[in-house]
Amino acid sequence: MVDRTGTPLVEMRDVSVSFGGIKAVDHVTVDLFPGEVVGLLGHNGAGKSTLIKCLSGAYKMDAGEIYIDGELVDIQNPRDARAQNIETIYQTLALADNLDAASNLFLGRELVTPLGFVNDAQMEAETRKIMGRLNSNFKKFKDPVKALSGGQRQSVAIARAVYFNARILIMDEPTAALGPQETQMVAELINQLKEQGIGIFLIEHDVHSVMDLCDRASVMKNGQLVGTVNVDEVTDEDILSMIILGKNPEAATA
Amino acid sequence: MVDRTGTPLVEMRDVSVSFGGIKAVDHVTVDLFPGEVVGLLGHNGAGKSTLIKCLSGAYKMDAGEIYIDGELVDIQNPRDARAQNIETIYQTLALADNLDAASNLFLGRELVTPLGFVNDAQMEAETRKIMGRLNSNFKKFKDPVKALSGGQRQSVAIARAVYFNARILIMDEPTAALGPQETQMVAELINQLKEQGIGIFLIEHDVHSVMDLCDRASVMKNGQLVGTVNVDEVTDEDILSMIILGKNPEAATA
Amino acid sequence: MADASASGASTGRKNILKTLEFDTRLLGMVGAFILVCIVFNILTDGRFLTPRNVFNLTIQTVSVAIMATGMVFVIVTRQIDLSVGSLLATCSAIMAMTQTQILPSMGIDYGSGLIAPVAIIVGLVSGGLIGAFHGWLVGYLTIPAFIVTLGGLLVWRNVAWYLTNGQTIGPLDDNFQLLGGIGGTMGETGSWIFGAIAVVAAAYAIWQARRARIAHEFPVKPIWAEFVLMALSAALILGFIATLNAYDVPSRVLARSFEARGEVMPEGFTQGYGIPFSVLLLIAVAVIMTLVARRTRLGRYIFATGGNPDAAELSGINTRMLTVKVFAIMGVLCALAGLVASARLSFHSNDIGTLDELRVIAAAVIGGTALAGGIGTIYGAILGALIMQSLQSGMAMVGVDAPFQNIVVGGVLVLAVLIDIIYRKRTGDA
Amino acid sequence: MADASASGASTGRKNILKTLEFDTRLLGMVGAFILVCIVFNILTDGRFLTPRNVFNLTIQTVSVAIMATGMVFVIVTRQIDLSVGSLLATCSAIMAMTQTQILPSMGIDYGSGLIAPVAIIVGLVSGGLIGAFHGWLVGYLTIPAFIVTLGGLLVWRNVAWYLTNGQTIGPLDDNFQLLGGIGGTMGETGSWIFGAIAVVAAAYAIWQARRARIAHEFPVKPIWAEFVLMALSAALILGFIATLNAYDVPSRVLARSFEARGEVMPEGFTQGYGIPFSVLLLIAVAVIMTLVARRTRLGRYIFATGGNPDAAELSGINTRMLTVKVFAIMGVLCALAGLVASARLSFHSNDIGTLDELRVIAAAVIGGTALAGGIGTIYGAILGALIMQSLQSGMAMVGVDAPFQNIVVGGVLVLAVLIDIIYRKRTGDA
Amino acid sequence: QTVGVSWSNFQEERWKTDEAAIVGALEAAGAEYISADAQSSSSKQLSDVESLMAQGVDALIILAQDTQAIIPAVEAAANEGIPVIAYDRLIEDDRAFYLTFDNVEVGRMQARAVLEAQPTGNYVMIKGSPTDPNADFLRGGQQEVLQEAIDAGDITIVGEQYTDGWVPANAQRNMEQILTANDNNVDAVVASNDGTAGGAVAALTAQGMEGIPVSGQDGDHAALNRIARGTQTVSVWKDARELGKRAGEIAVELAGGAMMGDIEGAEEWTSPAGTTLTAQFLEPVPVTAENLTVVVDAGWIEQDALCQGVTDGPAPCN
Ligand SMILES: Nc1ncnc2c1ncn2[C@@H]1O[C@H](COP(=O)(O)OP(=O)(O)OP(=O)(O)O)[C@@H](O)[C@H]1O
Ligand SMILES: Nc1ncnc2c1ncn2[C@@H]1O[C@H](COP(=O)(O)OP(=O)(O)OP(=O)(O)O)[C@@H](O)[C@H]1O
Ligand SMILES: O[C@@H]1[C@@H](O)[C@H](O)OC[C@H]1O
Ligand SMILES: [Mg+2]
Ligand SMILES: [Mg+2]
Repeated sequence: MVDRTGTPLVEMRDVSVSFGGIKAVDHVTVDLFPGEVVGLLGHNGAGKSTLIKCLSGAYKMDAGEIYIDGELVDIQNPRDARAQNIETIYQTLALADNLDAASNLFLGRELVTPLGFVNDAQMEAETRKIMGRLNSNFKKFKDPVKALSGGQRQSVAIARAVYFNARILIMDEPTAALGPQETQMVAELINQLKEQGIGIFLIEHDVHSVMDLCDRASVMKNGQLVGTVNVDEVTDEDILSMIILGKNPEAATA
Repeated sequence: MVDRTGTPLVEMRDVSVSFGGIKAVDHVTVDLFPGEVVGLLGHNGAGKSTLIKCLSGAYKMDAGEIYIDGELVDIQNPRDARAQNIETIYQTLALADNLDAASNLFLGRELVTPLGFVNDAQMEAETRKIMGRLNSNFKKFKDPVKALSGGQRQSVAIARAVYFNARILIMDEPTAALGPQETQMVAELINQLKEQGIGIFLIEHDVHSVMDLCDRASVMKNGQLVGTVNVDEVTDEDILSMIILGKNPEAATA
Repeated sequence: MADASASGASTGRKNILKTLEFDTRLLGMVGAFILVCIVFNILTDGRFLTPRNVFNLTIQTVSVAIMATGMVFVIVTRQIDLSVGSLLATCSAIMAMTQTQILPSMGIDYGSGLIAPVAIIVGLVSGGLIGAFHGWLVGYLTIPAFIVTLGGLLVWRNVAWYLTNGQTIGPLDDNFQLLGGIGGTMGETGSWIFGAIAVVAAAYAIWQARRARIAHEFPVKPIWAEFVLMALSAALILGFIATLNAYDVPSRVLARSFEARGEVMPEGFTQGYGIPFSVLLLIAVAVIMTLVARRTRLGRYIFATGGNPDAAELSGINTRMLTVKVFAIMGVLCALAGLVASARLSFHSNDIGTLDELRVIAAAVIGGTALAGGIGTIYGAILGALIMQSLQSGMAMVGVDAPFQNIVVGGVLVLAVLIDIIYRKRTGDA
Repeated sequence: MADASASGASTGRKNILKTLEFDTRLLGMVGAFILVCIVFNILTDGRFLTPRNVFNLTIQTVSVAIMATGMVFVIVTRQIDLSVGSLLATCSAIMAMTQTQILPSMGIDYGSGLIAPVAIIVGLVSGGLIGAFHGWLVGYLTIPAFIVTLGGLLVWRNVAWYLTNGQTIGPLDDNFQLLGGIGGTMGETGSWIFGAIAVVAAAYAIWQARRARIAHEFPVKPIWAEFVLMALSAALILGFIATLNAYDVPSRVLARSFEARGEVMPEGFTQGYGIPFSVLLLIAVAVIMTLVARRTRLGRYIFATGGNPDAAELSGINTRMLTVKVFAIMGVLCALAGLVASARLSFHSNDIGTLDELRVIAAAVIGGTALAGGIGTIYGAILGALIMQSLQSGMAMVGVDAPFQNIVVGGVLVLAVLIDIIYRKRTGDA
Repeated sequence: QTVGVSWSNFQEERWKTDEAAIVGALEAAGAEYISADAQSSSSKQLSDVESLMAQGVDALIILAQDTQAIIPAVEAAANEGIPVIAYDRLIEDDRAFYLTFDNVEVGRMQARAVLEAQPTGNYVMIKGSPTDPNADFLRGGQQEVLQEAIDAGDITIVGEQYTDGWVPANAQRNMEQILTANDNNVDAVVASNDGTAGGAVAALTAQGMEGIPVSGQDGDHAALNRIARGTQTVSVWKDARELGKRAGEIAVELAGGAMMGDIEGAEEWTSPAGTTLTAQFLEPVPVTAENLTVVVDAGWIEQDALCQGVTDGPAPCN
């Protein structure tokens, strides 16, 4: 069981974001404790990606605050988020198509030789190691990622987020394009990271996976938070009805 | 039960495709009968997308033949495929980001007024109808699809493929980004189309969905065909082991 | 984009614009343009905004503006055309040679009514063919457009030189010269009639659009908004015509034309120019190109290809053929621009169109066309051409040192675009 | 891309190249270049490929090639710089004024050894600052680079005019002129020493790369392949130097230098030029820029930004600051190019660098830099500059009319790129 | 009174001097000066003239980019009764007053000076911009003088190139290639102005051939310095101050209502194309080592600038 007595690792309070007058995220509050996996669920366009992009620095909030370890932080851009040890797997993957897997994995944090030159050989070696844990069929280390299959690209994006020792990990539908075996490997990875005390926001449509992997689940509908539940206190159907009907099973709000 | 006594609707024989010397698809043969859903499975990078892109005209085969209704056809480009009534939902969605949903849906087949001008109002009306069947939350008819969420974009791509009365439908991971309700609606749609006698190639990683929706399943590994099975003659585990180990359950080859 | 620009603050003023469903994207640019005009007007003691100078500005803008509309298509499909100035020269040379050498040598003499139309047709066809050839090299042989049209820039400028043996050719046929600007205008009455027709057409278009929306049960804006829109467009059209009509033909020219008819000019007689035919041509080009862009398949495919070339190809669009068409249109427009430019000079000169490629591309880009493709409007490009021209002509009126004029033009150009960008960021129209 | 180009047929020849892990992308371009050279050599009765003309070609190429390397970075990040020719003029004017007016007025007299270095540093700093300013306008104010640098094109050309009051400035300082080309060369011995160092360095680099791969247990190519590569690069380097050394200093020049030393030239005495300092400068720029592109974070970020600007930004790269850096590098290189160009002329003239923007962009594009961003190589751009220059110089040697020259240059340009494209399609290196 | 000047471009060194002289003359007469730079485009020049007219000028001075394409501008001016002066370059319209140094004559002077210094041998012709009609006028004048020697077989033209945009760097490259193609067997260079001469001399210097006869025109300071150093033979000096001053004066007179024929020094002149104009021609002066002092005496250049780096040169640098 996750210990939720201390200060939360992350708290997003009353966050709102709108695009051209339409509220994509509407006064949403979520939190995350160390070693916890919080699932974010909701219909398509509910505002999940927009919400977490505020935490990762990709969007600026119109209103709301973000606390990390109880301290108010100001995240203006992805560099600020990285400085807070936040890593993100974006739904769009955000890979530079013309670079190879290793260059993408280390983008912005290249390993360098003592002379300050990038150390491609070492980066490739590290990439081979981590990819071995995620996708054993992966061989295409020399090709630009444009030449990879959808799932292979996703593996690269996952590897990039987990390689650096983040404290907070955001995963936006990380297994959408993965095969069954690869999905399994990611699930194992999530459990390992959890044990290391890392906090994870996991956006995921598959309710089974959410029940398996998450400690709590926050459900959004039309930009608003429907509610947050402890997954072991609710059933699949409860969560489904939260997603579809936007109805909160009164019994079990976390 | 699908009637598989006549000539198949589609037969891809001995297809090979290689990229820079590496075989992405290696002498693969698959077929599809009217009213049938054939699942294509395999690990990431197995060659599924590459295989079906030969049928949709996006890639040219290095070797192999395609028969439609028993006749050898020559598909050189996407226009040839459309002429054969083949519609495709690409894994990458293939949307023009700067156009709105209606323009994307009708791209290449715009509705026109008697004077030959594009009839935007009517196209929008039709789009509203079909989107109502796929994604009831969808409201963003005026925005360029760039401003849509991942799942909303996928809904548009699906709508585009099913709106025009195809005889052959190729769906490359159509529900990867969809929420549970939207996924359910697509499943229902597939069953309806099936009843209308349309043949569907469905690429899908979720073995449960494959068992639910498909009549047969063809599994690929490293570019080669592992085998094709009738889904009601095998178990989930059989298929999983075909995917992961590349082992054909001898009992049940279709 | 990781654009952190989601400002939802909507002011009251913006809401009125919203209700009118105004295309607010170019308001910043229009604002910058108005600012430029006002500043110049002050600097020139009110001489910048006289009917005369407005008239000058419009005819000076025509040639570049015509090409800029075609450049929008080229850039929207993610291509570029550096050869427009040279192609203009070749088409102009062809038209000039046709009317001064070829037709006369075939027995069609100087002064014949056939000369202008034949020369124009020959020019347009040549422009279209050369453009299509560029398009074929780009679309089918997949040579980058930059290279193809850079080659074209070198080749066609010098083909023009050879066609005319390096000589200035002219004077050109009188009818041909009618399209040059001040030499051919509609007169006051003609211009008012044209204005009335335009006002009715605009009102009808607005009404039709409303009816179509109602027919499909889409939301429509309040009826007063429609009327405000109609009134606004009528005011713009008629104001423009009134200005052009207010520019009087110089009395010597009038006196001469009375003399030619053997009459004597009545004391105090004046007559306004009205709309020049070349401006009429530009209006026609603008309307047709806008229709193509917005209401035809071709236009839809151009934008789709610019947005995502792969998606367009996968949607069954023949993007190669599309490239040929886009460059062919560009070629025809270069020929039209060459017609206007040489008619205005009343000669074909060797250097005609020099550096126009930069002006034309700049006009499109100032008008909001994105070099990355997929975005652009015809009226924006025309507005861009107008801004460039106003800067250049205005500076010539202010009377500072010539090299300094260029420095200011360069600086203000950047500033005008910056104003537009800031405006769009504010309103979130980015 | 819906590119239907998956031809897997691999011939024997190609396999050897594969084994050598040759960068085959530019072989088509090299082939086109060799073809151009051979044709000109025939047309000029063997004069084109003499050491003398090879020497000419290299020094004629330097100025544009230096800027082209910077333009690769600019274009790779999806920007464009139209101001390079004007910026070159401003930097050249600044350097000329510094050495002929400012320094002498500060008491540092004509002939002082300080003049050249100070003037050069002032020029480089100015170029860097102006470039950085462009970059700031593009990166931070988000004005399209096309507009910013079009403004720059107008502004800086005329700023240069003002700086020199419209006058030709010169003759320039003697040491400064050493970088102009033929006036400053390394001599035969110096060149051989340089060549030897280069050969050793190349061999060392190849060996180091192999060791790194072995250290990480990656597959390596057979040892004979490494030696073949080393031998090839040695042959290229030494061949080039032998050619430059084979161009003898004209006896008049030698006789004069003996005279100056109060000696008499021995009968039959000859002396080769060797590598000009300007070419040495280009080599240094090429090596440094290649290192930056391939082995530094800056280079990695430039390519990442070009491949996917959003991804780069999301990866924590400060893409705005990156834009400033890229334009600042471009500015410094313009100053270097201005140094070479004015030193070569031995004076600063008003129109120095006119139209260089086109040449520089063309060199980069011919060399395989994609205007869509993300792709490009430094050596490709230099090769592109060399091809352009060979065409122009070759035509001037053949002695045809300037207009016809331009037609041929335009046509061959397109053809050369076509050959390259066909070659790459064949080998599937697309 | 306001006088508008439309310049074709500003890149050659001389125009700065022309402008100063015009401004000086106008100031002296109490008139105002406004101007525009057509950046070598005849279309822009037409627009420029229209702008100047809209500004209310009383007289126009036009340095025409194109002799004919500028006619509509003259026409428009005539319609408003505004006098036009064709400055330095011909305008084929009898309503314009033609004030110039005779360009064909300039070409003749260039060739004459070179021919005198080098009566036999291999000649190279470095021409002006292919789009500037003056380039061909100059070339025509040069040919007139050289024709006899060519017919007699005394001289041979071994290379001839236009110089795109009069740009010295282009002239330099062309000269290098011609030298290479002829194995340096070149004895004299007829270059059409001082900028191109500078390019040619740079190419010659590289081959140790500086000192062979080279011509130019405009009296650019750098060129006069070359004459002092002995690397250029002649610069046909068109005293731009004189031309500019006259232009300013005539403009004020015409604006004041004077008839073109009444202008002092005006004459009837028929162009090669057959247009009869009122014209005034100023005398160009070929400046060579022999008469180098004239430019200093005239205050055109400081002796320091003229003699920079020269010791033991011709007067006044000795
Ligand atoms: N355009 C391309 N260029 C080079 N290699 C490619 C290209 N497209 C695909 N490949 C390679 O071909 C192989 C098959 O890719 P494909 O996309 O068909 O896989 P897939 O089975 O669809 O995988 P996924 O489940 O991840 O979508 C992969 O190894 C991939 O890297
Ligand atoms: N850049 C943008 N500009 C305008 N609207 C946007 C933009 N990004 C997202 N939206 C809108 O905001 C809403 C929320 O989008 P978001 O991507 O957060 O949804 P989501 O919950 O992640 O959906 P999915 O499950 O489909 O990924 C949607 O209606 C979408 O259309
Ligand atoms: O004086 C010259 C002028 O006559 C010519 O037209 O342009 C070049 C100048 O050097
Ligand atoms: Mg999302
Ligand atoms: Mg796939």
